[in-house]
Amino acid sequence: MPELRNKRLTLGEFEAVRQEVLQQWQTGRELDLKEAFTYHQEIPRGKRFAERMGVAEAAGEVLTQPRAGVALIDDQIALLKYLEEVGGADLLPVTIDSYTRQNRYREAQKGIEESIDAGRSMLNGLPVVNHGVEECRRLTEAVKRPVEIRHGTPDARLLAEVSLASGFTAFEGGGISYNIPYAKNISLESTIYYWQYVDRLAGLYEENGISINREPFGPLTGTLVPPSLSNAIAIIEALLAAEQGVKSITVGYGQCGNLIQDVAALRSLKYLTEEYLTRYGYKVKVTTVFHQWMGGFPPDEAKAFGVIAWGAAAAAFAGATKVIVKTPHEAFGVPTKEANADALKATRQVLNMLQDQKMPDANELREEIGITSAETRSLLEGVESLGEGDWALGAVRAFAAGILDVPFAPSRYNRGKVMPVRDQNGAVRYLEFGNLPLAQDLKDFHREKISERAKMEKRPVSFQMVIDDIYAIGKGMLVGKPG
Amino acid sequence: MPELRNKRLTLGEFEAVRQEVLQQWQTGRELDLKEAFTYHQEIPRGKRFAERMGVAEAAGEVLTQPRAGVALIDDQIALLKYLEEVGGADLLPVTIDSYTRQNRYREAQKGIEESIDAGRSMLNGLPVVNHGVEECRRLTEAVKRPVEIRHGTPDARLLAEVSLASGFTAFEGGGISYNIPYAKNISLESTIYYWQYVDRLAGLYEENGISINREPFGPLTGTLVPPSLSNAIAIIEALLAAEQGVKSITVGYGQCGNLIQDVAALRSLKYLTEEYLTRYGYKVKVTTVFHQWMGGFPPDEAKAFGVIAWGAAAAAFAGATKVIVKTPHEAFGVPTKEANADALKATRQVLNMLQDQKMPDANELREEIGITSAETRSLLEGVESLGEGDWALGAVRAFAAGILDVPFAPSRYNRGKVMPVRDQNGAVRYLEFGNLPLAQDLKDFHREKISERAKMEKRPVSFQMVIDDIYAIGKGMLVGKPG
Amino acid sequence: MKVPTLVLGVIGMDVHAVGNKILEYVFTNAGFNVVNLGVMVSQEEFISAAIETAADVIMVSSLYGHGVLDCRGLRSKCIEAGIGRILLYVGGNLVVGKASFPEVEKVFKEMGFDRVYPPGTSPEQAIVDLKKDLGLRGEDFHAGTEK
Amino acid sequence: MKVPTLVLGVIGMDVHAVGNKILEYVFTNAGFNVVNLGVMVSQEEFISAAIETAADVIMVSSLYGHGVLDCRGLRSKCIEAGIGRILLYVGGNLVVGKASFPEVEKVFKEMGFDRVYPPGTSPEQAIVDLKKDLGLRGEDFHAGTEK
Ligand code: B12
Ligand code: B12
Repeated sequence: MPELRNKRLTLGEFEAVRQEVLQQWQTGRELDLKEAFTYHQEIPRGKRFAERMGVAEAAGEVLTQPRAGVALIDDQIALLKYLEEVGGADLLPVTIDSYTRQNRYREAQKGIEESIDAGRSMLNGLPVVNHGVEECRRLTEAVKRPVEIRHGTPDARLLAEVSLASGFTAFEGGGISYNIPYAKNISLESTIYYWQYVDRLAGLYEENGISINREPFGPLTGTLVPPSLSNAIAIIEALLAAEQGVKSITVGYGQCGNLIQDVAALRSLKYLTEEYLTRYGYKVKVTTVFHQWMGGFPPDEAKAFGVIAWGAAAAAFAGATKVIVKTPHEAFGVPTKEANADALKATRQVLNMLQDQKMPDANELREEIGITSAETRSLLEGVESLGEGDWALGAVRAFAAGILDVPFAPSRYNRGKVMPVRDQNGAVRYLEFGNLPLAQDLKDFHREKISERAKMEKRPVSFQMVIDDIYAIGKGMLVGKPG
Repeated sequence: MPELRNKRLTLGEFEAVRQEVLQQWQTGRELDLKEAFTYHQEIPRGKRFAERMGVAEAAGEVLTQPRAGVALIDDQIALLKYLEEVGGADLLPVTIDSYTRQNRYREAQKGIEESIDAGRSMLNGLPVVNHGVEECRRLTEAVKRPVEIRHGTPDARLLAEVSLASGFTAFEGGGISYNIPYAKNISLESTIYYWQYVDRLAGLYEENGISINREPFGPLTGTLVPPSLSNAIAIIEALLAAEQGVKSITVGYGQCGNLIQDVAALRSLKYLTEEYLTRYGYKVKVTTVFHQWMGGFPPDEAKAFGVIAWGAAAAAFAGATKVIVKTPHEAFGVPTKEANADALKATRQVLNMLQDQKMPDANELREEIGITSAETRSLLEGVESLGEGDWALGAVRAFAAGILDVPFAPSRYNRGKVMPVRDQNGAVRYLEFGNLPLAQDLKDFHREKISERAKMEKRPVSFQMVIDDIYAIGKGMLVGKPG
Repeated sequence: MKVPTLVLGVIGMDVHAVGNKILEYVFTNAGFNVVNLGVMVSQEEFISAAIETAADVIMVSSLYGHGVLDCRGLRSKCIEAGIGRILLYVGGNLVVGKASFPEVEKVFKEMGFDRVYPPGTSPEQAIVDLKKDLGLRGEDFHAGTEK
Repeated sequence: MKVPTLVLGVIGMDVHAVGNKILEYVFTNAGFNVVNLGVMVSQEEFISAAIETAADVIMVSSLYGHGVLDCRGLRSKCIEAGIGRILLYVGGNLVVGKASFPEVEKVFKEMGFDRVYPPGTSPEQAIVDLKKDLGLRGEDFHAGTEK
């Protein structure tokens, strides 16, 4: 691996790596970029992800997108057809299984076989690499809406090659957001490098007139991640992608649950992403995605509907371009198609009822936008200066130094010193700052908010309070109350 | 019937009428007020409605209450136990069947018999009068939470007698709100007179140390009723009840769907009710109820969950003391106990997640509160002056003159000249004012709002737009779009 | 060609007025002669209005769940009154609770109704059926449904 | 009395770290000696950690749905490694999709697990079972679950 730099890969560098990547599994050998570009020309406009997002953004629509992945192609086709027809999903997903995510194509193959034998999916997603381009094109051709690959793959280079060649027009992930929450032992240096390849690949499509939508994974560990942290990471990944030639980026945010914080976070994310991209001279179409609550869900399906509908309301008020929809089966397992469609319909109902309503402009909202933005800027400045102006280097060094630090992440390249907790109103605040480079007044703000809660609950702030918060939504609350 | 006046009935007047009322059905003959007062002393405090509402109000809780009624007592007991245990309902209802509502006790009796034969409820509610005190006490004793009688009965005198004697501690309705939307041929003069009796009865309990909660029916026809209209009527009924000695009143409002309007309406309702009661020297504990959307529902159950959850969110932001919960079966028929419990759970989840969140204080909200309040005051002034200071007379004359006029009401004592329609943001506005005594600037406000929408939709304002709005929520929207 | 006359109303003790107002508006707009009795209409009122106006169809709404109890015997009363062959349509939320519609339809067909509609049926559906049952063709019957 | 040792980890390619961190905290607070291997733990790692620390129990988490594929053979590997009688607990979202728990339990019991827990089981439940299976009584085992 060459030394990491936030610089567009040359065609030579790209081609050299590509030869290796395509060897990783037999389906890679058949890939032909030129042929893929030609293939993409034939994709109807309504099925191109970037285009659909742009139209929605202009019209002020909020699009719905489920998660969905099963082991076999025909089952996946049936599933997606159901979700677009019955569920009315505006955008479709292919969720990738966990073996593919770790490049364990052999285990994925075993999963395919066991699924055929068992007559039901034994994998938690579709192993796209194993199925290969021809089979996957059958899928993208069978549905009416744009389809995105959603996964969690630290090294997604071969997956990206197979996916884009198959006619998928959007690809989730990034070198940080698909490492820190999704891996244990892989260095950030490697994953950022792998994702430069993915972004460069998308950039090549772009240069050949085919816009590929790229989406950094906003929610990270999905569990009480303070907005400024996930926003800073999303912005860095947007900058890294833009450098490789990506032109359509959807930055994401996972619902925390307090409406003002959620609206503030998404608005701040949008304008700071645009600001930073512009500052570095990138011309990119930025849209946003709001994830319904990504942490532990209530096992009761009716209660889960409550969480889902409230997520839809927050997405509408935040003005997201799309919302990723959870399901009433969330606490148990991969949902049935019916549960998935039901969640899409409940979400659509709320989005429609709110489509002509705005979050009133209030001081509290402006204040929260101000604070989230100030924090995000501080984090980004920390990264920039550590990287001596290079965002790739900066990101690697920032995680090593704890200047970026994601709560509850499994990666050993993450310090794990930052600890979040909810304040009295349910907004997620920093309880432990670790090494985050936040100014004293910002830190004081968080401490004050948290001590208000401690006072109200008549108990000291402790890890027990954090645990209570982690369990809270699953137990029907937002803030984890004592006792 | 003596001449109608808003004056407390004397004991003599009350007693004279009582003798007649108790004769209307055999179960009335066994009633003994003194015995009933003694019986009420034994009711545990946690099961007293007024008390529970007071506790909730003080603690800032939002309580949940379903609707539920079946023909037979044992089935009703099982239903209510399920709703409190599985659904977690804080407050329980007994919904009365439609024959009892029209004092057709003989048809109700037939309904009971047919239900026994059919093995399922052939009535849309519990015929409390037919079952009588002894049976109904079995019911109130079997459950753990306070129980209210919910109905729609223009002449509810016998029903009130049987209900209160049975240990029910709250009674919905009023001389206007249980006539105009619920009857066709009964004069307002009679129903206000009937309800003076009901309120006097509650007053007598109150004077004997037993607080009975009374609840004017806020939503009226449940269909696009502009807030100032329903609020004015609720306040008049509160004044009428207070005159008869009622001390615990819950004023109600049916969700319109625009969050700002809904929050504004409920807040305005609360403070104007208190203001008017105080102005006339009544000491009353005022609490509020927010009804989840009362108009036509989507047939799809998942979409219905969306409507329900959004209603819960609006109730939480409005700061209601309780919320009346719809069900996913709403569009079809009386719900199963499971559907009812599911709606309660979804509602509770949203209420809890919002319990520590407030609607931010914004100009738009203050403006809407200002407008709703100004309109309500204008209507009330109109009624007061027509009645020459007497609210009972004023109400009768106001409806005759169209100074009060409820959209879509079946009563021929209602002019039916007022027509509502949604504005561009989904707030319900006056399209036709009929004879409502609103100042020009208020009228202009509505006209402007509506013409904004017409412009956006590129079509003239017409009854078709109103029809589109009536169908809208059922079709998954809030504002009825053309085409 | 004579404009067909429809007698409209909500039967029994039922006060649901909103759908009834819409039906009146839409059927009138579609060119029918509509006699709307409003809510809380008894079987007798339906029949005498139908006789008085020489109506072609009686359109009964029942929303509140007591449809079976309220509609029973309407056809035989029509026969007794000498309008035994009048078309009887019924719609709304005909029974208590969420029920399987084919069963509900069967019950009402056995009671003598010609057309039975599930909850939330749009008036346009009824117009299509009316034209079929009354033998109306576009040319004869000028008002469209779109007016 | 010797403090019992638990080896904790999330098996296979599974990275769900949140529950694992809570289990470590709660079991430690309850007085157990906890050896937490974190996420993405292979069968071999579980077994060598158990041997190294002379553990009493191996507590496997699997959240992501591949539990059956990942856990198969763990008991026989334990036997081969000479710790055949070690207690094996497993919990999480063990299979893909919402499944009937008794069936899932049966599958894992047949694989040689002593205790199998449904989604969302609270750690306190496991502590009760641990005390039973390890023959601990309040007096012997001072740390409570409430600390
Ligand atoms: C947060 C989350 C994530 C985060 C995880 C971040 C991180 N690194 O930790 C992110 C977003 C990264 C993620 C990724 C994925 N996830 Co995930 N995730 C969740 C979610 C929402 C909450 C998990 C959680 O943290 N809960 C809170 C903790 C406290 O509870 P817990 O994990 O259940 O653990 C407790 C108990 O189960 C119990 N317990 C656990 N193990 C054991 C063992 C024993 C012996 C005992 C006694 C008790 C016990 O005690 C714990 C503490 O109380 C769950 C759904 C849910 N539960 O609501 C899905 C869920 C677990 N994820 C799922 C899936 C499929 C995935 C993905 C494959 C992506 C996808 N296809 O959507 C990837 C997996 C990547 C990988 N290789 O593992 C599925 C699993 C499906 C199934 N089993 O059928 C779930 C159930 C969601 C769903 N319904 O589809 N996920
Ligand atoms: C608004 C409403 C009320 C308002 C009515 C105000 C008024 N006076 O009009 C109020 C709040 C007062 C009310 C009261 C009651 N209601 Co109500 N109400 C509703 C609600 C929410 C909407 C009805 C409505 O206006 N829809 C909009 C219009 C446009 O649609 P529609 O009425 O369905 O009519 C259309 C079609 O059905 C069709 N149609 C109707 N008739 C016919 C006939 C023919 C021939 C054809 C072709 C078509 C057709 O065309 C119409 C126009 O598009 C419905 C549930 C729902 N649908 O979501 C419950 C509902 C009808 N009510 C119900 C009940 C039980 C009652 C009460 C008894 C109270 C209670 N127990 O909760 C009382 C009844 C009092 C009485 N004596 O009638 C039940 C009926 C239960 C059942 N059948 O099992 C329902 C279904 C709610 C429920 N799920 O419990 N209600």
